Amino acid sequence: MSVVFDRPSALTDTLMHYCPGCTHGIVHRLVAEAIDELGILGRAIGIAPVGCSVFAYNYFNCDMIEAAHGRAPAVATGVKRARPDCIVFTYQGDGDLAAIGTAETVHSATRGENITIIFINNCIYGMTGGQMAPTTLPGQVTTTSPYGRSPKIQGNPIRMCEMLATLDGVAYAERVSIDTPANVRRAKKAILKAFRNQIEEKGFSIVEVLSTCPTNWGLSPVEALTWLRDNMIPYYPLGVYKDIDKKEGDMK
Amino acid sequence: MSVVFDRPSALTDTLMHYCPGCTHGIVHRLVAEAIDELGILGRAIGIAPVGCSVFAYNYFNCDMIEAAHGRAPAVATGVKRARPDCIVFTYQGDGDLAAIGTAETVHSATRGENITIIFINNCIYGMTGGQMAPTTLPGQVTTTSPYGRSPKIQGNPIRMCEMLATLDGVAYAERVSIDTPANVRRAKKAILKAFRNQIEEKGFSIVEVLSTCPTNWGLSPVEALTWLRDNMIPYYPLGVYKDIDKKEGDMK
Amino acid sequence: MNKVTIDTERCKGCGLCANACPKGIITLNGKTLNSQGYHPAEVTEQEKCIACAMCALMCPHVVIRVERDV
Amino acid sequence: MNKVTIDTERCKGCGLCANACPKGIITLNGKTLNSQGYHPAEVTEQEKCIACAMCALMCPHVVIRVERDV
Amino acid sequence: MTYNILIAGFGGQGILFAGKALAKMGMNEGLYVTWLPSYGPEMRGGAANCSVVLSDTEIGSPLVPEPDILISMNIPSFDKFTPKIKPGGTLFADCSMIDKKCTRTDINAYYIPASALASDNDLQGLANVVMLGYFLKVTGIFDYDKFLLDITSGIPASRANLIEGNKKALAIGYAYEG
Amino acid sequence: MTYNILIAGFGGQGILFAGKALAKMGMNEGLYVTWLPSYGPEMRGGAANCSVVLSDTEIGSPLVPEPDILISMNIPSFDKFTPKIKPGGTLFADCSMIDKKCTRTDINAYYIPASALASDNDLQGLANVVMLGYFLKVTGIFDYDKFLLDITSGIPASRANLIEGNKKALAIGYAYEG
Amino acid sequence: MPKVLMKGNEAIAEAAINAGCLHYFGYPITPQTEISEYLAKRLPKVGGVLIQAESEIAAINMVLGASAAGVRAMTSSSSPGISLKSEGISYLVGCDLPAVIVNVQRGGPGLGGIQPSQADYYQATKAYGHGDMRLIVLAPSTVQEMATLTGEAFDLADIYRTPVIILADGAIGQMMEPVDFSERKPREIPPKDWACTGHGGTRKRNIINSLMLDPEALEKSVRERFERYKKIEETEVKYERFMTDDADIICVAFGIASRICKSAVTAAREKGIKAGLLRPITLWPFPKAAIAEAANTAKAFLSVELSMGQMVDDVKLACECRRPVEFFGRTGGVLPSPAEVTAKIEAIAAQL
Amino acid sequence: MPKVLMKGNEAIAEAAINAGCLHYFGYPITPQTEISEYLAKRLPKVGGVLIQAESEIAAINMVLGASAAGVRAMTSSSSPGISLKSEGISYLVGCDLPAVIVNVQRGGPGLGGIQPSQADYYQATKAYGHGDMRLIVLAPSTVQEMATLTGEAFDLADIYRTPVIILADGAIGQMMEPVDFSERKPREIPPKDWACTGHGGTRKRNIINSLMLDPEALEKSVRERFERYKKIEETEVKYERFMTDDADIICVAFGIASRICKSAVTAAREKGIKAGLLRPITLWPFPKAAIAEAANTAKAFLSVELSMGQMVDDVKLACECRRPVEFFGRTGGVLPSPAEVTAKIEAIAAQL
Ligand SMILES: Cc1ncc(C[n+]2csc(CCOP(=O)(O)OP(=O)(O)O)c2C)c(N)n1
Ligand SMILES: Cc1ncc(C[n+]2csc(CCOP(=O)(O)OP(=O)(O)O)c2C)c(N)n1
Ligand code: SF4
Ligand code: SF4
Ligand code: SF4
Ligand code: SF4
Ligand code: SF4
Ligand code: SF4
Ligand SMILES: [Mg+2]
Ligand SMILES: [Mg+2]
Repeated sequence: MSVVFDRPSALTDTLMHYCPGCTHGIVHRLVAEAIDELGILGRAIGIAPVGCSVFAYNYFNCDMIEAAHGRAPAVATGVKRARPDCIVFTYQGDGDLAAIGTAETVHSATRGENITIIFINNCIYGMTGGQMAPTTLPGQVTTTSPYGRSPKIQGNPIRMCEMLATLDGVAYAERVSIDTPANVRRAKKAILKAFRNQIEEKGFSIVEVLSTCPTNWGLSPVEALTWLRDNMIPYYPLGVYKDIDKKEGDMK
Repeated sequence: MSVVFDRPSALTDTLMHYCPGCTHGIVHRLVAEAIDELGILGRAIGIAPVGCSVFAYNYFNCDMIEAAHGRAPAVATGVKRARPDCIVFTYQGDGDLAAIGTAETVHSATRGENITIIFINNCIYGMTGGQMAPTTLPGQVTTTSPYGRSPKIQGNPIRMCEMLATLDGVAYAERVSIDTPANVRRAKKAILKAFRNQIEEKGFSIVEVLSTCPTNWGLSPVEALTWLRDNMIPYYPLGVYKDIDKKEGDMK
Repeated sequence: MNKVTIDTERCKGCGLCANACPKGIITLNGKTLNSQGYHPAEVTEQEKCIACAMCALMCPHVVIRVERDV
Repeated sequence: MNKVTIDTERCKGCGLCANACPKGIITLNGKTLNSQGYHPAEVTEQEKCIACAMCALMCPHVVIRVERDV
Repeated sequence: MTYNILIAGFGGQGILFAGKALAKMGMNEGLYVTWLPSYGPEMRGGAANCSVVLSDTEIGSPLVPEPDILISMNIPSFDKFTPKIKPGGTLFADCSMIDKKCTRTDINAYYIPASALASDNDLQGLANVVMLGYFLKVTGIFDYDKFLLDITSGIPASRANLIEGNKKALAIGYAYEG
Repeated sequence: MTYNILIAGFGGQGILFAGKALAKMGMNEGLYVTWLPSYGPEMRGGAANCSVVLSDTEIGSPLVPEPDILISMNIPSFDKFTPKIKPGGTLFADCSMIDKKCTRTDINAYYIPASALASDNDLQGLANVVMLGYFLKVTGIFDYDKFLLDITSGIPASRANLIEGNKKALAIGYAYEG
Repeated sequence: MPKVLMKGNEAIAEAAINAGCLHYFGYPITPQTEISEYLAKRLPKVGGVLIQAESEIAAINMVLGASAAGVRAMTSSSSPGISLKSEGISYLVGCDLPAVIVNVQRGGPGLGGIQPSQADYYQATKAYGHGDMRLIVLAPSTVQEMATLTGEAFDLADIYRTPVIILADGAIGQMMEPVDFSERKPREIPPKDWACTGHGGTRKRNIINSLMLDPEALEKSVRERFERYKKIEETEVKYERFMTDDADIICVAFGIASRICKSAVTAAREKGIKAGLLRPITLWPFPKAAIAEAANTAKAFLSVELSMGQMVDDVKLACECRRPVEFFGRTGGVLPSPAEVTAKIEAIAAQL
Repeated sequence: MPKVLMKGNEAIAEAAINAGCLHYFGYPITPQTEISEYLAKRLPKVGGVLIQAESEIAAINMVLGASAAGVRAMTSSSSPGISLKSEGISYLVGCDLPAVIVNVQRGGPGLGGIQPSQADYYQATKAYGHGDMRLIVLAPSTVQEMATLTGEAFDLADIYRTPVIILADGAIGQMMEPVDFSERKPREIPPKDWACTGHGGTRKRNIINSLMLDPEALEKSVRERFERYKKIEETEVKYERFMTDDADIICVAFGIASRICKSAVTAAREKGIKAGLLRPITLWPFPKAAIAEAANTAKAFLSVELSMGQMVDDVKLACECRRPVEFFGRTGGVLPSPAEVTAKIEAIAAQL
C-alpha cells in the first residue's frame, strides 16, 4: 500500500478548535504541507494572529509567536530582520490583516519584507462572533451590519491583492480559494510558491485564500462552500495579481 | 485698476511659519481660494495634521480641528458623520497620511467617506527635521537613511494615488505639482474639483500635491523646485488616477 | 483494495469529505456520536474507493488518511 | 500701469517670485533685512510688469498683490 | 429565599435561553434576578452554561460555582458540575443524553429523557423547554401558567407554531413522571 | 567657579556650534560642562540659543535662564535676554547686527561687529568664531592656543580651508580692540 | 416604564441612545461587542450612525471628530483595545472634549483572556495617556447602573468637557439583570459654543487643539484643567456604604467585586464579625473623604479587587495610612467566591 | 577611554550598541529623534539594522518580534508615541520578553509641546498598558547615566525577561555632557533558550504567547511574573542620596528635576536650612525602604516634579504618611529654576 494522503508532519497532533467545516483547517494543512515539502520546518517561525486562528501556535510544529491583533507583519519584520535565515510566515484573518493591521500589511509589503503572508478572507470577523469585516460583501448581513452592508453607510469591501499589487515591494500576490479539491490544489501551489519566494529572497509574498465561516454565515459547511463560490469569487476574482517572475500579460 | 491677484479671504492674516520657499504655503492658498470660490467658508471644517502644517488651524479662516499624527481622516469621518452638511477637509503630509496614518487613509477611502483630502508629498518628514518618509525616493539621503534610501533595506516608496485608486470608495484621486505656475493652476483645478465632489456628495476625493522642503533637502527654494521636477515627477507621475466621472480611457 | 481511514474520534462531522467524494461513498453516521458530540464521517463502500484523496483534500481537521493498493 | 505690491515685512525672501517672473523684474534686495531677518523681494521695473501674476501664483507666503491697469 | 441555579450542556441545546426564561420569570415575579452566561470562543459548538440567581434579597455575586440546583444536559457538564452541587441541593439531568446516575447521596437527583421526549414528539431543539416543564413541577418555584405565558409572550404571532411547540414541550416535561 | 553662559541669535549663525566649542573645551580642561540647546520647530530660520555651563563642581540645572555671560548675535535675543543677565555679569553683543546699546549699568558690556568683521574678511558664516575669539580675550577663561587646537581638531584634513578660516576668524576676534 | 431584562452591555447601548448619543464608533472585542451589535440595530432607527472603525485608534479619533463637531459620541472596547486608545484619550483631554469611553475589562496583560477583570484600574484612574491628566471614572456594579451611569457619564462629560470612562468588566457586561430606563435624571448642559459646526460667518471661528509650543501657555492650560478637576473632586464623588456605621473591618470594592463583597460582608456579620463595605462608584474622583471618615471608626480596611492590587494604594492614601489596609484579589479572569473574601475578613478579624 | 561630549539621546544610542543591541525600530518624534538618526549612521557599520517603522505601534511590535527571536532590541519615542505603544508594551510583558523602551518625555496631554516633562510618571510606573503589570523604570539624570543605565537596562531586561523603560526627558535628551562609555559593567545573562530561532529539529518548539483563556492558568502566569517583580523589588532598587543624613527637609526628585533640586538644596544649606535630596534612579522598583528610613530622621519631604504631582503619591506611600509630603512642580515643559525650589524649601522650613 502506498500512502496517497496523510497528515503533514508540520502539523502537531493537537485537534484543531475550528468549527465543523471551517476551512481554516484546510489552509493550515496546506501551509504545513508546504513546510514539509520545502524541508524548512526547522527554520520556520510562524506568527499567529488574533482571530479564529489565534491558536495557530498550537497547530504548527515550528517555533511560533502570537502577535497582537493586526500586528503580525510587524512582528514578522522584527523576526526576519533578527534572523534572516529563518523562514517567517504570518497567518492572518481579514479583520486582522485588512482592518486593524492595514498599515502593517501595506508597509511590510512596500518595504518588500522577505516574508510570507497567508491571508484568510472569510468576509467576517469569525472569532468575535460574526461582525462586519473590511471584506464583508455589499448587502451581507452581519451582527454589525444587521440590515446588510450598505456601501453608502458602512463603506465598500476592500480587495487586498489588487491594492497590494500596486506596491513595488510585493514580489507575489495571488488570490485562491478552497471551495473545491481542484481549487485546494491551486491554493497549495500558491502557498508553496509564496514560501519558495522567501527561500529565494524575492521579497514579500501574499496568498489570499477565500475561506468559509459556516458558523457566522449561518450556513452548513457544504452550503458555505457554495456561498463562497457564488458570492465571494465574483467579487474577489481568483488569480495572480502580481508576480515579479512574470510579465503583466502572463498573469491570472 | 482691477485686482488680478490677492490674498483669499479664507486665509487668516497670520504670517505662516513655513520656511522660506516651502510650498506648503502655495497649497494653503489654493485650498483657501477653492473655499472662497465655492462659497463654503461658513460650513467648512478643516483638520490639521501633525507635520509642518500642524499650525494650519492658524491659517484657515474656518473652524479647525487639530488631529493626532496620522488620524486626520478618522477625525474627519467623525466630523462628517456628525455634520453631513459641513464641508470637511484634511490637510496632511506624507508621514502623516502615508506612514502612521495608512490605515485611516485607506479605510476612509474604501468607506467612501464624503470628505476632501489634500495630501502634501514632499518625500521627507519636514517637521521633525528631515527623516525618511514613506515617499522618500530610492537613493535619497535623509537623516534616517544617511547612506541613501536602499529599497533592499528601507523598502520602496509608496505611491498613494495609485494604491488608493484600486479602492471602490474613492471618487477622485489626482496627483499634481506646484513646481511651475502652470502646474499651480492645474493643482488649483484639482483641489476645486475635490471640494466640489464633496458638495455633490460623490465620496472620497484626494489630491496629492508634490511639494518641496528646501530646508531638509538642503537646497535653495528655487533648486528645490527643480529637484522636485527632475526627481519626484518621474517617480510620482502627475495625473488623474481615479475619477468616477470619467471612463478609464479618459484619464491622465 | 484502496483504503481510506477516518479518525472518527477527531472528526467534526462537517461533511465536506462526503460532499467531495466523487464516488459518493462517505456518509455522516447519524447514529453514532463521538466524544466531541459530533456524528463522524464513515466510508460506506470501501471497495469503490479510487484513492483520489478528494475527501482528504477537503477535510479541515486532517483526520483522513488515504492509501492506494499497489 | 500694472501694479504689483509685495508686503516686504511678511516676505521671506525665498525668490520663488523672482524665479517665476517672465519679465525678470523681481529681485531679492540683498541690502535690506526685514524684521524677520530676511532679504525681501522687490519689483525693480514696475512698468514692465504684464500683470501675469506668475509671481503671486508662486509666492508661498501670499504676500503679493497684483493689479491690472484697465 | 435564594436559588442559585446552574444550567449546563452543549452549545445549541438552548441552555442560555432556558436560563433567561427563568430569570425573566423571576423578574416578573418581583424577585431580584441575575443571569450570567459562560462566554468565549471556546464555546463554539462546545460547552455552554449559565448561572441564574433568583432571590428576594439583593444579589451579590451572579456567578454560581456551587449551585443549589444544577440542570445538566450532557455528560461533560454532568461530570464537571454534579460534584459542585451544594449538599441538600438538586440535580436535574437529561438522561437521554447522560447514561449514568449521580452517586451522591446528599442531593436530590431527578432524571428526565428530555431530548428523547422532545424528538419523539417532533419538538427538535426544545429539550430545554421539556426540561423546564419538569423543573417547574418538581420545584414549584413558579406558577405553570404564568411561566407558559411568559416564555411564549416574546414570540411574534407570525410564528404561532413556535408558540405551540413551546406549550407542548413545557406540558410534556411537566407531565413527566420520573 | 561656575560660568552660566547663554548664546543667542538667529538659526544659521552658528550659535549652537559656538556653545559646543566652549563646552568641549571645558570638558578637555577637566571641568564639569553642560550644553543645552533651545529646540523645536519654531526655530526654523528663527531664534536659536544655547545654555552652556562650565563649572568645577557638579552642575545642577543645565538651563541658563539668568546668565553670567550673554553672547547675543541679533536684536530679538538682545532685547529678550539682556534684562536677564545677572548683576555683575557680562554681555557680548555683535554690534554689526544689533544697532543699540545696553542701558544697564550693573553689567559689563562688550561690543564687536563680529558679522561685519567676518564678511569683510571673507569668512562668511564665521561671525560666531570671531565672537569666540573676542570672548576668549575678554574673559580669559581658556587658553587661546588650546582653544584653537580644539575647535580645529575635529575638522578633517581634507577641509583644510575650513581650518584656516576658523583660525583666522578666532584671531580676528581675539585681536579686536573694542 | 416596566423593567426589562438586559445584558449590561446592552443596557449601556440603550442608555446611550436615551442620553441622546447618536454617534458610536467602535471595533469589536470580547466581552463588549454586544454594545456595537445592539447599536447597529437600534441607531439607524433613531437617526443615528454607527461606524465600525478599522481599529480602536480610528474609533477614538472618530469620537474626537464627532465630539469636536458638538455631538454626543461614544466608543467602547475592552482592555487591549483601550490601551490602543491611549494617545487618543490624551488628545481628548488636551482638547477639552467630552466623550464617553466604555472599558469592559478582561484579563491581561497582553492578549490575556476574556473573563472579567479589574486590572485596568491603574490605567483608568492614573494614566490612560501621557501628560498630566485625569478622567472621570465610573464603576457600575449592576446592570441598572450600567444604564444610569452611562446617562450620567454623558452629562458629566459635557459639563466638565472631559472624557468619562465607564470601567466595567466582563461579568457585568455579559450578565442580565432587570433595568429601568426611567431612572435617568438628566442634568443641565452648558451650550457647546466651542464646537466646530461651521461658523456660518456668524461667529468667530472655533479651533479645537491641544498643541501649545510655549511651555508657559501649555502649563496654564493644564492648570486651568486641574482647577476643573478640583471642582469635580469637590462635587462629583459618588459611593455607597453598606453596613459601615459600626464596622470594624471595611471592605473597599467596586463593580463586580463589590457584589461579591456584599455577600461576604453579610456572611461575616452572620459569624459575628462587624464587617462593612464601602463601594466607590466614582473611582476618580476617589471617595477619599468617605474613607478618611470611615477610618475614624473602622479598625482595618480590606481592598478587594479582581487584580493583583491597584486600588489598595488609593485606599491607603485616602486614610493616610492611619489604619492597616489589607488586600485580597484574584486576577486573570477568576471571580473570587464570597467565601474566599469572608475567610480573608475572618483572618483580619482574628488579628485585630 | 576618553570622555566624549554627547547629547543624551546620542549617548543612549551609542550605549545600546555597546550593549550589543543591533536591532532598533522606531518612528521619529521630537525630542528624541537623534537616537534613530545616530543609529541610522552607526548600525549599518556594525552589522546592525535600523528600521524606521511606519508607526510607533509597528515599531514596538517589531521589537516584540526581534526580541522573541532572541536578539536585543530597542525602540524609543516621546510621550504621545509611547502612549501608542501601550498595547504592545502590555504584550511584551504578557509574553515575558525583554526589551528596552526609551521615553524622552515632552509636555502633554495630547500633542502638547516638545519641551521637557516628567508627566508620564504615572503611566510608566503604574500602567503602560492594560492588565496587572510592572516595568522596570530607570530615570537617568545625566548624559553619563543615559549611557550607563541603557547598558543596565538591557541586562535587566534579559535577566528578568521584562521590558525596561528609560524615562528621560527633553532636557537630558537634548543636552550635551561628557560621557565615558567604559563605565559599563555588563552582568551575566541567562541563555535565551525560550527564543524563537527555528528549532532545527534539535529541540522542542518554542512558543511566545500571552493568550491564556483559562482564568486559572492566566492567574498563575501573572502570579509567577509578580514573584519575579518581588525579586526585582528586593534586589534592583537604585537611588542616590545627597546631604540627607542630617536633613530636615528631603527633596525627592528624579531626572532633570533632581539636578535642579541639587542646586536648590545647596542654596538652602547656604541659608542654613538642612535640606537634602533623595534621587530615585529606579522609579520602579521605587526606593521605598530608603524613603521609609529617611522618614525616621527627616521632618518633611518635598516631591519635586515636572508635572502636576505624580511621584508624590509614591513618596507618601513609601513613608506611610508618617511625615508631611509636600509637592512642587512645573508642567507643560517649564523647567523650574533652582530658586523656585529653594523658595519652596524655605516655606516648608518656616512651618516646621
Ligand atoms: C486590539 C484588539 N482589538 C480587537 C480584538 C478582538 N478581536 C479578536 S479576533 C477579532 C476579529 C477576527 O476576525 P478575522 O481577523 O477576520 O479572523 P477570523 O476570526 O475571521 O478568522 C477581533 C476584532 C482584539 N483581540 N484585540
Ligand atoms: C504619534 C506621533 N508620532 C510622531 C510624532 C512626531 N512627528 C511630528 S510631525 C512628523 C512627521 C511629519 O512629516 P510629514 O507628515 O511628511 O509632514 P511634513 O512636515 O513633511 O509636512 C512626526 C513624525 C508625533 N507628533 N506624534
Ligand atoms: S467562527 Fe467561523 S472562522 Fe471561526 S472557526 Fe468557526 S467557522 Fe471558522
Ligand atoms: S521643514 Fe520643509 S516642509 Fe517644513 S516648513 Fe520647512 S521647508 Fe516646509
Ligand atoms: S479517496 Fe476519493 S473515492 Fe476514496 S473515499 Fe476519498 S474521495 Fe471517495
Ligand atoms: S471532512 Fe473531515 S471532519 Fe469533516 S466530516 Fe469528513 S472526516 Fe469529518
Ligand atoms: S505680475 Fe508677472 S510680470 Fe508682473 S512682477 Fe509678477 S510675474 Fe512679473
Ligand atoms: S515668493 Fe513671496 S515670500 Fe518668496 S521672495 Fe517672493 S514675495 Fe517674498
Ligand atoms: Mg475573518
Ligand atoms: Mg512630508
